[in-house]
Amino acid sequence: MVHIPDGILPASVCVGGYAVTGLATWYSLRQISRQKDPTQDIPKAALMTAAFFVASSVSIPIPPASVHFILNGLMGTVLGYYTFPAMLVGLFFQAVMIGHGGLTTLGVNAAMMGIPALLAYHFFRSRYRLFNHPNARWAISVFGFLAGAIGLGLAAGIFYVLVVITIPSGFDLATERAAITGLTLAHLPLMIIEGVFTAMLMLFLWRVKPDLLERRG
Amino acid sequence: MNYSETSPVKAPMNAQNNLPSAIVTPPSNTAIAVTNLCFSYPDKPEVLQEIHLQVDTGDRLGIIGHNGCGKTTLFLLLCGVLTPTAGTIHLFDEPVIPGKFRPEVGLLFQDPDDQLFAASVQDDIAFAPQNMGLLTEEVEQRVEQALTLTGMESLADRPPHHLSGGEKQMVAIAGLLAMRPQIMLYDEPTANLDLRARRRLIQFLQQSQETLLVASHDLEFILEVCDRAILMSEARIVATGTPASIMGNADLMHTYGLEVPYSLRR
Amino acid sequence: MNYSETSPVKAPMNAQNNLPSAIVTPPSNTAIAVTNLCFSYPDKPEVLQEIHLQVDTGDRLGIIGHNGCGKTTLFLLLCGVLTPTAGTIHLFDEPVIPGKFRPEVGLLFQDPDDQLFAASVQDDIAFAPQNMGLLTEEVEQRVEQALTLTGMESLADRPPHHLSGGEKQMVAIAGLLAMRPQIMLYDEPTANLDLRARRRLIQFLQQSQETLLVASHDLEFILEVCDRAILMSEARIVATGTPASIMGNADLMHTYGLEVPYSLRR
Amino acid sequence: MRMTFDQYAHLTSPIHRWEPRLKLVGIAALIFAFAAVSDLRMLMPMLGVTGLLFGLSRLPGAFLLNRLRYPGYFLLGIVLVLPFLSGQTVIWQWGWLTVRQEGVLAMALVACRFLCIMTLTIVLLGTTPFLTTIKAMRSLGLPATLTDMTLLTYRYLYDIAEMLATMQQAMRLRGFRSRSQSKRFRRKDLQQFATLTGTLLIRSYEQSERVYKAMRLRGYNAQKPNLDTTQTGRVMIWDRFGLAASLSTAIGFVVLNLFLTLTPA
Repeated sequence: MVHIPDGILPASVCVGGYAVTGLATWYSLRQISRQKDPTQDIPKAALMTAAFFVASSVSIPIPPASVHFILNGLMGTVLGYYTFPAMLVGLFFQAVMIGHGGLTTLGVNAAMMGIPALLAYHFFRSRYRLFNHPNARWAISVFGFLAGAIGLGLAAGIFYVLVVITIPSGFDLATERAAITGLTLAHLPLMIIEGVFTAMLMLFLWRVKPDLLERRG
Repeated sequence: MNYSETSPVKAPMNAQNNLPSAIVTPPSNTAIAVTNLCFSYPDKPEVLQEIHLQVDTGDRLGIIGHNGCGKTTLFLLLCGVLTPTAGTIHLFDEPVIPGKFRPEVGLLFQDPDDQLFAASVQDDIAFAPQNMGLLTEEVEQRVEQALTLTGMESLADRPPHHLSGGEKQMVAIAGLLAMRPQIMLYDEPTANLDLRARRRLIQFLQQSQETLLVASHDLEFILEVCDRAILMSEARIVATGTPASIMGNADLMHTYGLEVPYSLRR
Repeated sequence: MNYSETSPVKAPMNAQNNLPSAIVTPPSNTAIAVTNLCFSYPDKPEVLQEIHLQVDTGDRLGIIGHNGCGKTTLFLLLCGVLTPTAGTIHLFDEPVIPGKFRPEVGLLFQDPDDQLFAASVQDDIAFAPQNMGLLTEEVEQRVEQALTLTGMESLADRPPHHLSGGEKQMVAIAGLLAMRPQIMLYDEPTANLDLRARRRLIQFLQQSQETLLVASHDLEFILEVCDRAILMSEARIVATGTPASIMGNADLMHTYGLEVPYSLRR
Repeated sequence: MRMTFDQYAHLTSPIHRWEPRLKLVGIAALIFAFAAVSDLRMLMPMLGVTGLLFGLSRLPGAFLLNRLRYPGYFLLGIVLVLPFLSGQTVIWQWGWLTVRQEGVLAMALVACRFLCIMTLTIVLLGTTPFLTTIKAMRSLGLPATLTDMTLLTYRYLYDIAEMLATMQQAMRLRGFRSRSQSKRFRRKDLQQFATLTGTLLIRSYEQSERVYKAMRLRGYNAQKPNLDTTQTGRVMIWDRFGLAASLSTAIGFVVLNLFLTLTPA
């Protein structure tokens, strides 16, 4: 869910998406090449991309339905500057292997997932500035929850803005705005579940492998 | 409780039973009865062909053969992960239904990392009892018992991920024992152990009560642990007997590309 | 080209040299010279303590000891992945600089999946020669030669993912051989092999030309492949000698929790 | 998860023989030109060009249908409301159910664009071994960091998927309820999925550290990261002709579409 397929968006939006993603990726790669050893994190980012791809394919039964988590909040937290390159690569494989998204919408989808991911990352790190005990259990839980919920909520919001505004329709602006708000709010339960799941995951990672969450200074 | 005609039963122990034996299902001591079992993936050569196997309660059966001879597939069929293309499998006279959870059989994977994922050793061991719907006290009791049996008490609060290879394996075993299985399947249990952990595992298995099936390339290990062995090659069972009689038979071993273990050489 | 005083040199072969030997660095046949090597992670107990080791060109050295005795750490130090906390390491009289690529040493990892990272077998083998900046023809020639040496010609176009465990390992070896290393380090090479693949590896190693270091729990394997052995325990080298003299010494082996291999028992 | 898309890359057809870099540029140009189509009168030519290329590629029709099915359902889920909600011209009414012309046309436009772009994507990726496609992208200027990440992700995707499958199997063998069996949501279940996912991430992370070591020990470095062994084939006259034809078709579509939208019928 939350992948825009081919054919829906007009070419200008697709090109715009590539422009945003291209710029973000270019900036990320430039930051990466400034590191002491820029190759060091390539295998890490690549395998984590694969792992996130695989993890998001797990269908989790929440009766009566089942959900897939998009985990972009966690992905931003774990990958930092590699988030955009990782989104590009991961979404490329999702598009060509299982038909989630598409080649023309790759740029749009990467921006739609990547920007909230980076915001979630900065948000999760902001607890270092805000608290004396940023790694207390409750701090990780609360901020993990919010990072996950923000990641999904923003992505869903962008998704509906793009789809509702660009699909040729006879609606007026007010109707469209109402539709976007309504559809995004309909994601509240999903945001809560994604947040809870992300918080659980972060607590687990913090306990077993803290490097994953805090290696950048 | 259907009772397969083809599964041979040794000495049904229904002496205490006064009814005519023809109309009651005789309680048997057959732990595993496999009849005419075949398995293959679509459009691939057979992985298992016409396997007949009977394992009695308390038997310790070693399975030897090269990678790809079908050992792991046999284990996955026995615990209902895979569906046979033909043939039947009964555990304690009850047919194995693919996908159905049978706590009486435990499978130890080759890589313990594949079966450890909780945040602490005791959470991991509690996983199966909790899924079985047991009460909290019962779960705790089983966890404690499994920790004692495997000698892992001191590690109860640690994340399994931080343990050494040998410790991980004992925790994985503990996680299975908490189901109180009657049959344990061990897939290459010594592959990643050093000599000390291997020796500990041998002593542990020699004292364990379950019916054991052990697939291993470590022939000396099978000689020490098992009282029966089968040799598999290209999807079939090609020899059955005591471990020493099979592994000591130089002609047989060479025919199937194996080597007589040093302890049996003169 | 500093020449460590403490590394003993056997018969420097500079006969063709006319200059007074005091002012030239004598070419030596010492492949590895390790002096007073120590290693530990911050705030952790020592992983290696005061290791002295000299390995001559063409030697085949087996390293035995339990998991955690420091074998893998020693290998990682020898190829410059880790930085020693004290001591020096020279390969062919040239000090090992951590992080610097030395194509003359190849390390075989325990799990071949960790070192088959390219998308096809031949891309994988070509990886090192390309990084060494060789010309395309030279790269192709090395790939071909490595494939022939390991008998993997028929798999050149396959993705590593689909190979069997034994094949993966031979491809990983081929990827190292393409660097033309003079020293090969093997970390637990038989752990995941069946008997047939293990035998093939033994035959391969018996014919290989490089200086070998083999860390393994498979004592029989070391007996067949190596001509020298060291026994490590708790960060130190506790015994050196021929494999048979060390492994045949029941007192020594028992002291360090090991077992005399069957082939050496009477 | 079915994860192959280049199993027919070894057939022979004019598209298969097309030099990979030129094919990539040519078909990508068409794909973006099709994304720009907004006039209904362009749909038939678009379908025609797509059909022609798919026919030339000799890929099996069943393969195409199979790959279109899942994203097709997803797309329908998004656009199926259009005929009922969008537009003023009612063309059919039955009780409260109305079908409106503008909505139907909008749906047709989106569905056709989707069909054509997906089909061309499949033609592009299905007629070239995936590695060759990546190498072609690299020699067209894809940054080395992205190339290496793509190749490594591809290499380990299958391994990690297998790792997950094995762990899930181990969980089921210890009584974890499969999807069909669970009726009630338990917090504990979510917790267990979280530790499963976390373990998967940690194992992948640790493997990446070992992979990096192995790469460094075979000379991988910052100066010239190269997991790809770029050896592009020779460009023949027919390759250039194909590129010229597809580029001019793409430009033709964009120009004609612009012309048609500016001069309404």
